[in-house]
Amino acid sequence: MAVVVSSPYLPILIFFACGIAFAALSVLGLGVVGPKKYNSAKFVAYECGIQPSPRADQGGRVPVKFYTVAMLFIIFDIESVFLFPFAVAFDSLGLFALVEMVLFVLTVFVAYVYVWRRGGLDWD
Amino acid sequence: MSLMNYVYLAIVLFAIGAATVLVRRNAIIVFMGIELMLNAVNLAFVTFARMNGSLDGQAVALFVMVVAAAEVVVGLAIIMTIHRSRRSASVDDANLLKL
Amino acid sequence: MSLVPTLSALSSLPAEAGVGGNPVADFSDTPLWLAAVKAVAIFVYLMLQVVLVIWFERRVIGRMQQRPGPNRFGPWGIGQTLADGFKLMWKETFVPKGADTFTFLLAPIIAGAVAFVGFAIIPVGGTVNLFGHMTPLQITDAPVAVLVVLAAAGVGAYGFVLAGWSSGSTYPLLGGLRSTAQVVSYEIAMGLSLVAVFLYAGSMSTSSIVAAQRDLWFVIPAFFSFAVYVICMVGETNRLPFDLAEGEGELVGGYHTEYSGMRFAMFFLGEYVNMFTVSALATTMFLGGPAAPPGIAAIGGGVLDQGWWGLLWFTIKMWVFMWFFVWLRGSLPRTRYDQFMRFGWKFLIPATLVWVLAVAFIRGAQLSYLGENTLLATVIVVLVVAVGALVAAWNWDERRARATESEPVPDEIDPFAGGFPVPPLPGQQLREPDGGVTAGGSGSGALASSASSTPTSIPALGTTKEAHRGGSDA
Amino acid sequence: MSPLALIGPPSATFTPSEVSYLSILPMLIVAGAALIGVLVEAFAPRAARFTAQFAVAMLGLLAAFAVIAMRAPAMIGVTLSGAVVVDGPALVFQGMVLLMGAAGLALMAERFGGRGPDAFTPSGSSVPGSQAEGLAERLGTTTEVFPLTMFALLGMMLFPASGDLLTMFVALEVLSMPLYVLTALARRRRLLSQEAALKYFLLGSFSSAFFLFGAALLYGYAGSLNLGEIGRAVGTVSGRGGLLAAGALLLFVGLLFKVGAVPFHSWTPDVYQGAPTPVTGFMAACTKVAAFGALLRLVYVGLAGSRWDWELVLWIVAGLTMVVGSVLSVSQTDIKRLLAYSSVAHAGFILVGLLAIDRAGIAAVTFYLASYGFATIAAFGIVLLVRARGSEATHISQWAGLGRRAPVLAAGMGLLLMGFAGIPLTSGFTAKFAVFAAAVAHAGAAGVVLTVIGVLSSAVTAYVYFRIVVLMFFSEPGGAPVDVLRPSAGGATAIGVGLLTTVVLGVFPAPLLALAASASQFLW
Repeated sequence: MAVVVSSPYLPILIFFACGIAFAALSVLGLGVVGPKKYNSAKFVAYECGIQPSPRADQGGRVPVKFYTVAMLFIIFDIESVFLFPFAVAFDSLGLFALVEMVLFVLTVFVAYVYVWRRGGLDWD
Repeated sequence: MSLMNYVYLAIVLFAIGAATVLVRRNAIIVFMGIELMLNAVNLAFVTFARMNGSLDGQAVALFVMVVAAAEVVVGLAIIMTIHRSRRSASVDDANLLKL
Repeated sequence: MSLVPTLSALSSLPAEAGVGGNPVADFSDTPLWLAAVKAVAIFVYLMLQVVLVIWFERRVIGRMQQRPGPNRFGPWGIGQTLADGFKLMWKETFVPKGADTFTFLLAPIIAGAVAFVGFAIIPVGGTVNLFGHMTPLQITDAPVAVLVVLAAAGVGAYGFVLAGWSSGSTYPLLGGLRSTAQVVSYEIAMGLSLVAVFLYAGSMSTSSIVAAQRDLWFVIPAFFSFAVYVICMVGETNRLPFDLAEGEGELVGGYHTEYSGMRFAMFFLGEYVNMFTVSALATTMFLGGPAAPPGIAAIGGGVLDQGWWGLLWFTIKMWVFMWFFVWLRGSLPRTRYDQFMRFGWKFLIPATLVWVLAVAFIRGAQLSYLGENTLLATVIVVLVVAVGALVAAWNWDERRARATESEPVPDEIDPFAGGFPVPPLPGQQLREPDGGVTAGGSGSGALASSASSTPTSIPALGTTKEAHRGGSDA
Repeated sequence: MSPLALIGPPSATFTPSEVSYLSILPMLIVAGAALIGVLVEAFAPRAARFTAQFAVAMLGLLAAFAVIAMRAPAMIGVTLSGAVVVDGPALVFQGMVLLMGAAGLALMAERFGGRGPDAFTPSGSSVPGSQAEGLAERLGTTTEVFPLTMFALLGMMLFPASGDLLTMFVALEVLSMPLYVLTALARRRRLLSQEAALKYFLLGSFSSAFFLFGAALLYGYAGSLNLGEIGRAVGTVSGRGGLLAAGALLLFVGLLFKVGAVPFHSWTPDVYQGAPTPVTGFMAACTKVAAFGALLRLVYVGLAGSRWDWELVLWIVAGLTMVVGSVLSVSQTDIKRLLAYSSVAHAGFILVGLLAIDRAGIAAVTFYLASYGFATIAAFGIVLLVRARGSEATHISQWAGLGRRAPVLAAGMGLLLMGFAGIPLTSGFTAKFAVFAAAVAHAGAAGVVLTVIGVLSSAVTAYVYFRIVVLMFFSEPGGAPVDVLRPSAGGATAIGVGLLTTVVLGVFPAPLLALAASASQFLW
């Protein structure tokens, strides 16, 4: 009998390999098919001629708002990491786990309210 | 293919992380080294959970991930304030407090 | 469909979908080579649909704007996408001077390849006989299948930020950061909205969720999650009205400004494949996946519901979502970035969290955590949730009303108050510009001084030039 | 065995762990106060924010201490299925952490007439001297300090009461992270403070990674995270001895770092000097109490059986800590740095007490921590009051002739320094005597050697302290004018309590010794 699929994640790998093969072939392989006419203007960054202000490659000045959003994302992502197993196993968990999860969500909500009031969520 | 090989891999990763922390100068790279060490410990926990047949190790791995995330938030905030007030995140420059 | 069965179905949802969350679809009779064949088949199925949807979108948008849309290449212009593809292939591709070459090339690969992964766990049809093996029309299923999709969406954000950062210039950098912040913010709401589905299905594996929806699609009990998910779907794939990253008016090309040829095509393709993946997940989670619509499923004892028929229903449902995407693009203007982020953070996330708690209590009532009489407990909890929602909506509306009517509309305005001539609202009188006549004052002052005495006449062109020169001398 | 079998269906009926709410009531009160503090910070109007925060924090701490003081015997017990063990030592340590936390909080709340806490900057993340900082200064009170301290105290209360290594690690992180942030919030010399926070953070998380790896190895060895089970498995499990020794040593790395023992003490002087002074006092006292509580529980419950593996290493560490702590404090010119090195030396003395693996050792360590904790908070409180041109006068030369200008303050500082030195009739002497007696009685030859090293190094520290006393009383005041601020009621009580304990525990130590001895029985 042929090898039965041992782990459920192997086909995902095969499917992902198809995707990567297709993407890599077109980006690297077909990328060289096009014509090659050198022209210095082409290689200048797209800035309508002016020098790009924050030199992005030397770590240009990035507004701090993106850092705050990244941190808030981490906090709420962690919250959903705990909500998923709770939701899946909800049938066998009793009222105790329900109350515990409500307290957990309320604690994170306190942090959320604090960030909201201190203006962490406002975009200028 | 005994499971101890995973533990040896975890030890090697832990050593690499510790070396990164001790050798590198940029605070963010040092911080990445610490994260690598925490992930190595995660691997060790999950391997021991598998060897003992209990699920405690995986619960601990979940907690370690949460703690690592909280550490990222606090750590990057401190490294950012240092970077903004000194224009450099290098750990060597932080030498005002001396023996 | 009378109300009573729905209500009773609502109060005793089948929880035997998959004991302990393990997948229902059995892959025991699926050798590895068959799994590979299925993978390639679904890959081709997806690629064909992408080519079709690009043409479909341009045609439909054209028709919506009273123009024919592409109709040159092939009947009704159906070959247009192939023509675009070949054109892009033969365009010159280069790496700009300031770019970091390795990441510059890696970003499109990530954007293109990771968009596919989400489709691997989607049940596309029922169990069929392929080359003598009874196997479900699904590449694979795992106890935590939906997490694979969320993880792939997370890694997809890397494609944007690496493209933006590695292009070496300002527009892509800001475009990349903006689109990543957008994708990241709406990913939380998407993750939380799926929690309600897991609560009802009791499992994360897609086949169990589809099995759990056999007699009631989750779009009814988890309607709010469905609404939030659809909004996040549009936000996640950077589609209009939320395509703020590559909005032409704002950031030129956004993160893929510096890309050309097949690399640009990869981002373009990644976006459309992502559209298919998120709508496939929506179909699986909320519309019963390959299950036939209730009416048709009842014909002939469900004969139209097994095997290959599932593929038809699944494709139809997915294309309903595609139509919705195109319809949105044809009709809605682009939102402002801060409005969009504020809506994501200040409404979607708290509302979804409250909704998850509400669903948890409703499910708790059904599983007799809140007392033996489950039907009564469910009704009470649903009523409490409904009243809470109404009060919140009323309070929010109240605050908005108070906010807008607070500034009274002045009945008389000075047209030059802001320095530029402002036309009066209907019913408003104009009055003498109180800026006074000052020679050689600030720019607006100079403009006012050159205006003739009657306030309402617009200064003649000649005098403006003279004022302009006057302004520049001051 | 395919991975699916391991996950398998969760047990049909999930049995929630039994929780005896009375045992964890103090921690719940402190956690509640911290959360309310966050809400107050978000919603209270700026004018009323300071008083509201101070009231919420103080009430929380005193209510928690009241519960412990009144209902201690009924709280004894293992709860949360082994995760939290509230027994004699845990209650005593929690009580000490609460009292010292209240004293530290009183010092942090010192306003010296300003609108917000004087020692803390209103906007921590702004660039020093920038326009944003000026704007925040004008806006006035930001009092995140109080909820941060309450969260740190929550971690410190859980640390000595944690029954398994996971709870201990979570408590270690909950206690450390607010301290990293607090260290970065000094109002004056902000570059030093930010740098101290960076060092404390990087080294702190580095050492907690070691702690975690040790926990992983012990889990591998004993098959369970519970300290009791590890203790039982120490003798029985054979074949994986290597894991036990390595795990134990790595665990000690994490905890010894927190305590500031020698090979891991490099952060202590920098952080104590850079951090705002009240935070330094709070850290020096409460963190040491919590860390020694956890170290005691780990040594006595978990690893007592395998003493031969790690005992020698701890002896060497204790000796080195005492020697390095005292010798390096001789050449210090900054008062906060000097107190930092003296705190390293004191950690060495406490380690000696800990190494007498016996109930007497626990009692001695408890007594020493009580006397040292209150005294060090009072010492840093006094350092807070001495000002030159607005900022703290920490250079030794600026303290010259202080006896003439502020006799009461100088006398208080003198008394505290004598307490640190261990002069008879002060709490330091009885503490050192108890610790050395326990070491000699129960730690055999090593105990005697350590006691000799201990006496010699405390002689060296005595010289350092007397030099300061001489400087304060018998030398001419230096050039720059030094003025002394009047502390508010809270600050004065905090310093008064420190002075009181130094005297009372020196003259009349019997009741606390008896309490420490009676409450030194660990529960499994």
